[in-house]
Amino acid sequence: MAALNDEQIMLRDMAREWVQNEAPVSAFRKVRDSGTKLGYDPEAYAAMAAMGWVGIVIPEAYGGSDFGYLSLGLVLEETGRTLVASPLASSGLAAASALVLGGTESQKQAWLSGIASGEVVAGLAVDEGPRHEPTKIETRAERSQDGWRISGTKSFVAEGDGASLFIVAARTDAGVGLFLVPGEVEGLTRATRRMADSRSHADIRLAGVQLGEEALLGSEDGAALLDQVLDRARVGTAAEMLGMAEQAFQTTLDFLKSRVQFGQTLATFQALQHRMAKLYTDMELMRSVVEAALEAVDAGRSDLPVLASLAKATANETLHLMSREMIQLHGGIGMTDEHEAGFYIKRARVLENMWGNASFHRERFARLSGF
Amino acid sequence: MAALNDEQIMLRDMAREWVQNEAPVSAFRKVRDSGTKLGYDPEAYAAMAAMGWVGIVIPEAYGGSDFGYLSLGLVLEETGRTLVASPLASSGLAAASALVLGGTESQKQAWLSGIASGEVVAGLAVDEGPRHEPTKIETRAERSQDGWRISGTKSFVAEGDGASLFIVAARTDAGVGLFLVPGEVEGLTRATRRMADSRSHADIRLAGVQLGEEALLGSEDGAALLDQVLDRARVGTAAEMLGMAEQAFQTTLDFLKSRVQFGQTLATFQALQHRMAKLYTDMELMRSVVEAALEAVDAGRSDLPVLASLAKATANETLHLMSREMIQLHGGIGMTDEHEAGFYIKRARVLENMWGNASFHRERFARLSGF
Amino acid sequence: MATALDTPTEKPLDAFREEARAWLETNFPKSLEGKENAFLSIDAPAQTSPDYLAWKQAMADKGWGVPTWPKQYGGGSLSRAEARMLAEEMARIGAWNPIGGMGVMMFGPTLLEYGSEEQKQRHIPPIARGEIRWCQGYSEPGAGSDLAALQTRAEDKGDHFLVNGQKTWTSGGQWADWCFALVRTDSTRKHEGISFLLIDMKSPGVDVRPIRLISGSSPFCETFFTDVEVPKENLVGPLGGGWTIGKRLLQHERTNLSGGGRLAAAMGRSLVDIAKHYVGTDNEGRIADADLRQRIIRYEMEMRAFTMTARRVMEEAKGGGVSTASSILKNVGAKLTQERAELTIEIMGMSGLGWEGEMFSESELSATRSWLWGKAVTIYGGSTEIQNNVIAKRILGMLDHQ
Amino acid sequence: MATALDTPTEKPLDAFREEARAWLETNFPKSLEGKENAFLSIDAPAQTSPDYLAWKQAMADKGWGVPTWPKQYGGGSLSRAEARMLAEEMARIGAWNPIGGMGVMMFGPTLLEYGSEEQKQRHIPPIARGEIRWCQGYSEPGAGSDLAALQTRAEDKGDHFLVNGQKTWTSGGQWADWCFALVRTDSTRKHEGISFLLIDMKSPGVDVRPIRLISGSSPFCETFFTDVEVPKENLVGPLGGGWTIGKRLLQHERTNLSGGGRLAAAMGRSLVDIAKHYVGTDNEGRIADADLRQRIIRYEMEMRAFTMTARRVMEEAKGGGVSTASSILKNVGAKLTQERAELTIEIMGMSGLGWEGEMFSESELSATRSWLWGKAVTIYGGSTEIQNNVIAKRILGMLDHQ
Repeated sequence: MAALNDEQIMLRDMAREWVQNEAPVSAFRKVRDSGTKLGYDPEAYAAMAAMGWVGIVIPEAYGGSDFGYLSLGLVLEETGRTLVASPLASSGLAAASALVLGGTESQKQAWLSGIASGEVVAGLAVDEGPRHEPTKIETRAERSQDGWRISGTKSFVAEGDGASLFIVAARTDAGVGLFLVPGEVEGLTRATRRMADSRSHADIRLAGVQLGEEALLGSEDGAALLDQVLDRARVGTAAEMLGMAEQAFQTTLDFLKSRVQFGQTLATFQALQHRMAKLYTDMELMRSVVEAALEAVDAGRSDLPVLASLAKATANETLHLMSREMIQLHGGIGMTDEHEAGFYIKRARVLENMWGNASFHRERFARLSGF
Repeated sequence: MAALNDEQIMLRDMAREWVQNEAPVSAFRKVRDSGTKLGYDPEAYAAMAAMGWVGIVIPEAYGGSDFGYLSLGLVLEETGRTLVASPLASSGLAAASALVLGGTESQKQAWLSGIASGEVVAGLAVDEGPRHEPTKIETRAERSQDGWRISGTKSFVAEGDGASLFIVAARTDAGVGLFLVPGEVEGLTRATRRMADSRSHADIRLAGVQLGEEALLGSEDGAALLDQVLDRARVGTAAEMLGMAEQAFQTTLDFLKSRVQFGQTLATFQALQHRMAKLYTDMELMRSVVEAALEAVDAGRSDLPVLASLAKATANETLHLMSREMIQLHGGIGMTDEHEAGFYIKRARVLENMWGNASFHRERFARLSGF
Repeated sequence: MATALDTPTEKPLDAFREEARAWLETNFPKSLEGKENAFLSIDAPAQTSPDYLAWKQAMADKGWGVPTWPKQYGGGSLSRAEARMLAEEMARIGAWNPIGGMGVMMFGPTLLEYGSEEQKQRHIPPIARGEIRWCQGYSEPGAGSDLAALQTRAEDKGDHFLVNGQKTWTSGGQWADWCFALVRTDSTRKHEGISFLLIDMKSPGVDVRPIRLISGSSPFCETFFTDVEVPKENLVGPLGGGWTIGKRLLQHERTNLSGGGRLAAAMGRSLVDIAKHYVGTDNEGRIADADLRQRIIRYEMEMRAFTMTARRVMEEAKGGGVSTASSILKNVGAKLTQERAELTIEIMGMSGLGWEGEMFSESELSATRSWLWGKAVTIYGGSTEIQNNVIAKRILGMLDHQ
Repeated sequence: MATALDTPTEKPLDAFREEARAWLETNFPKSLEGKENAFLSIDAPAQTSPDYLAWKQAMADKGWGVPTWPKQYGGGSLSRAEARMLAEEMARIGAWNPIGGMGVMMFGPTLLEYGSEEQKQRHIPPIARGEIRWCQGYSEPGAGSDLAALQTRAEDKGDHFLVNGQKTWTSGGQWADWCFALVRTDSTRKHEGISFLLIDMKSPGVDVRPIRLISGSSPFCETFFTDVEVPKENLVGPLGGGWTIGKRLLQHERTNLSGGGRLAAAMGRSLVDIAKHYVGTDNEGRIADADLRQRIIRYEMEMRAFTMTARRVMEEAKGGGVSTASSILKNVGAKLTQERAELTIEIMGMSGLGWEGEMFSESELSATRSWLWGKAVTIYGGSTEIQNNVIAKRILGMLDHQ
């Protein structure tokens, strides 16, 4: 555990308590079984916003607390444990980061306090296919007389069904820029993708969407801004995955300690002990890289890209293995929908894909490291 | 075990018996401790030749038995078990294959019976650096009035110290050709490489070596012949590695059954049982691919290149792991020179490099398979 | 990619091969070409198309659904060599065996070995004709891998047994006509207290509840037995002899399951093709993602090694029967099935995680479901861990008493 | 490659840092820059160059060889923060600590905790000055990982113990002055029958035979004790209390060994540089062998994760002492050490398997030897298997009594 200050410890404890009491895995099951397209329980999200979690990386001037990314990571870790379904990562982390990093005063004023309060749900719309490829953006943003005209399709946008604001990456004459696109603007249509994790994902079609000058976030050549935003999203996702892996491990460990086979609890079988020891070791390493990346964001370190790729690649590998072992070590019961193991593996694979899979980040790590 | 005919079963049983009685690991230790540059015991090799092993792939007309590659593989597997030090693979397999496949009648007559009888020891000289790169040949063979003039340096030639004939790959105007270069010809010098496996390896320097017309084996554009020879060498090496892996496994299994720790034999610890089960499984797969490749040579299958790369890559991976586990599972005793575990891992790494490491063969497998 | 050793080398067309070829050409409906559902017998209710029914009828009349079983029980009485030729000829034209399921794969061979003449005459022919579906009553909630800890009781009531208890993981229980079950007839002894009993699923007191899996499907059930009366004639083998028979049946299961990896490979496009489609290739024709490509190479190599091993084991076990290598094949086949499924959804990216709806192609949705369903293959039929125990103890002799 | 979190962020130069910097500049001989032998204390006899001796003398006088030990026993009495600054300043100029070995790493801290005042006064100062070398008398031929099965007897003879038995894996036994040993003083009880004894290696009856390793070197010995008389004052802690003390010492060992991976990385060139040299790069600057490159990437990533974890554990264990994470660090560090060595020789190809002679460069020969020697790191100091038992049982509580 990184060295936390008192406020961070309080925040984490509060998050842990709320999650365990108010949003256990059964809460996620309820959301799923309700069949909602929204993918989360608005009341729960309102409660999270009321506790200040959605504004953690937003400056106080715009209704946030400016507690930093390590703090937000602590909360995401806790909500990850029980698979809390909410737009916290999309809206409170990814989209908020884009506005904080690239927004003008008036853009910040227009959107940030709504995001912090939970009234605005924002989503980051970058990819245009099933794989994360931020260099392959074909959506066009063309200057029109009174602003911008945007055309293209964004795929698998998280919270795409419920978001009232999209941060859209589009190609400009100068490179790639980020644009603020309200969810209800004319020419924007959504197509829901019902996915294995039962959360909201949608393709967003922009058919010549007409926006004003103030839609552009940062400069027309915003590739650097996009990178910064993506790295924050990656690190936040890794924090959520850390919580998931830890809970998956704990649930499995508890099961092994309680299940009796051949007159022994499973926990006493040495082959299983060594597998659990290996998983536990992997998770210690995972925690280190995730916390280091979160701290790197707060410290403004210039090597954040390397650390973010290290964190996301490691999180992917570890949660991948952990989610497989969770099912295998539970045996038959883990195969049933009645058990939660399936929830973890389904969500795990979605997050593994989000903002770059392990191959993507290993390649990026190596290139950034000069080999 | 592949379906063997009666002669093959007899051959294998004879090899097994001779190896266990006449050439156990202690015989290799004796060769090593003698400090010989030759790297093997000439008397033992003479015995092997007398039993007909060196002529197994050589036609009867030239003093061999023409029993085929599966048969030779069976012998190499048995000699691999106890690390028998001999030029069988270099001379009786690699070099003999080159002559059988590419030689003219007079070339065969000149050399093959000597190889079969063990009087001639031949080596295949292809690589020019520490990695196997048969496409990177810079040794030049130029036409001179009365034949060929060859210049260049070959590295890490197995049996390079004792060989009386080298099959040398050299660049011609038409491509790459193979040349028969007697060991004692003028302009040829040898520099011993003392390596971890205590066998003979040497760099061979050819300083304008002058040879007659009859030195060329096959055509001046002999890349296809070279490939065929190399694939045979690869498959034979894989067979030797199969034997090594099996003996390493057996020795380790016997140790685990005899060693008592915490009042139990190590063999009863489940974590070790599962590791041994995994190794045993790996070795069953290894046996299948090695035998399939040997049979493919005998059957003249056109997909031999794919099967040879599959066999060598698999042999590399499996023996690599097995040789590590042999030391680890033996604990301290396996770290001592007194024990044989060190012999296996040292020889394993040399053979892993010989005729292409796992990376080389995985890449080749994929390219040949069209991806 | 060529399948090398998988393709039989050309053989002389002997008389039987000619007969088989001609018969198949006449009887196999072209409309069914390649339409086999690999998980047919447990994953879904029976097919009912006219072509399917006609094909099944033809195969049943010929006895070729169970080609090596004796003719007197409705089999084909073919030699193993002939059966293989038949399989080759079927594969050649995309034909497939419409008669399968647990009755054919597991229960039939076991009953042929241990059943009374009367039992064989009654139960084997309907299996051979594909008329009766059997399910397996082995696992119980409290006894997972430790099968012998089972608690379902069968009390001796003179002319019948009275069965009470609960089974779980009854594959296809909701569609099955009969159940072969391990029941406890003596609670004082663990293994020797177990008997092998045949239970009519339509008997009063049998209640079946499908179990929903993480893949969304429900191929298994919980089966409850409440005061179910089972005639004494339905006991196979001696009272208390069920463990031996039950284990033998599991060996048949394992031998069949070990084909899993191969099965997976046979289903749908090759991984390489999927990768080329979703990821693309570089200017040298290599799959563009180098990291992914390395893992595909390893998968393809191991798959080849597995196929070769399965063939080798089959050839070595000449005289028929069950090889000791079945545990190895089960583990490797199961691992490869899962590996392939994980690679497939990874290659497809977010598209490989679709659950339903028209935003995903059929093959994408099926990739998701197969991936999840495939998590079972290292658990059922003796988990990977149990097989490793078997390898270590039975094959390698890593026991305490040395 | 930048080492990111390994490089300390800039801190204000406080008084101590300035003092250390100035002192080091005056006292550290430039000729010794970077010449540290990581395995110095056990792998070879002591160095004897004048510069080395002067440097050692200076450090001994200052007490900085054991910076956090109390001044009264020859240490530096530095705080942990100061000791860290000192280490940083040394690293900055390529300086290194000439005082090390088992006395510093393991025995000293243990004696400081469990020794009598008299024992500390006698034994700690020579360790602090690097004058006395200690070796470890723990392992025995019949007791590998099961240390408590040890048989070397120490009989109570009134004013002395009479020691008989055989130890093995005595690190640096041939160069050691003293041995700290676990001996059996009561054969009726397993753990409670063990005592912790200090034995002068020059005592009559002590016989040492170097063990030749697969790497060709002999850093360990077999040590035979035949009627060796050991004064009673050399017993540390109570009679029969040796197991507790011995285990504590092993924790120190593990904590030190866990730095192994880091150590390996500090030795010689980076893997990436070696690969670029031997394998070359493609036109995008990537290591040319794609398969190898993927494995180097994974190694580099895990190495970074390991370094970060070691740092995190150190920071969390604020108050000093031994962390429960030591088993984890030991295992990962050892694995990475071996991984790096295997990758190194793979990259070098045949050149990475040289044994001797001028056909190989120094760094190639050293790669071979380090690779082989490195096979020990997952065995000694509590094997990987033992550490996994410790993690499962002590940290995860996977015990029977739940």
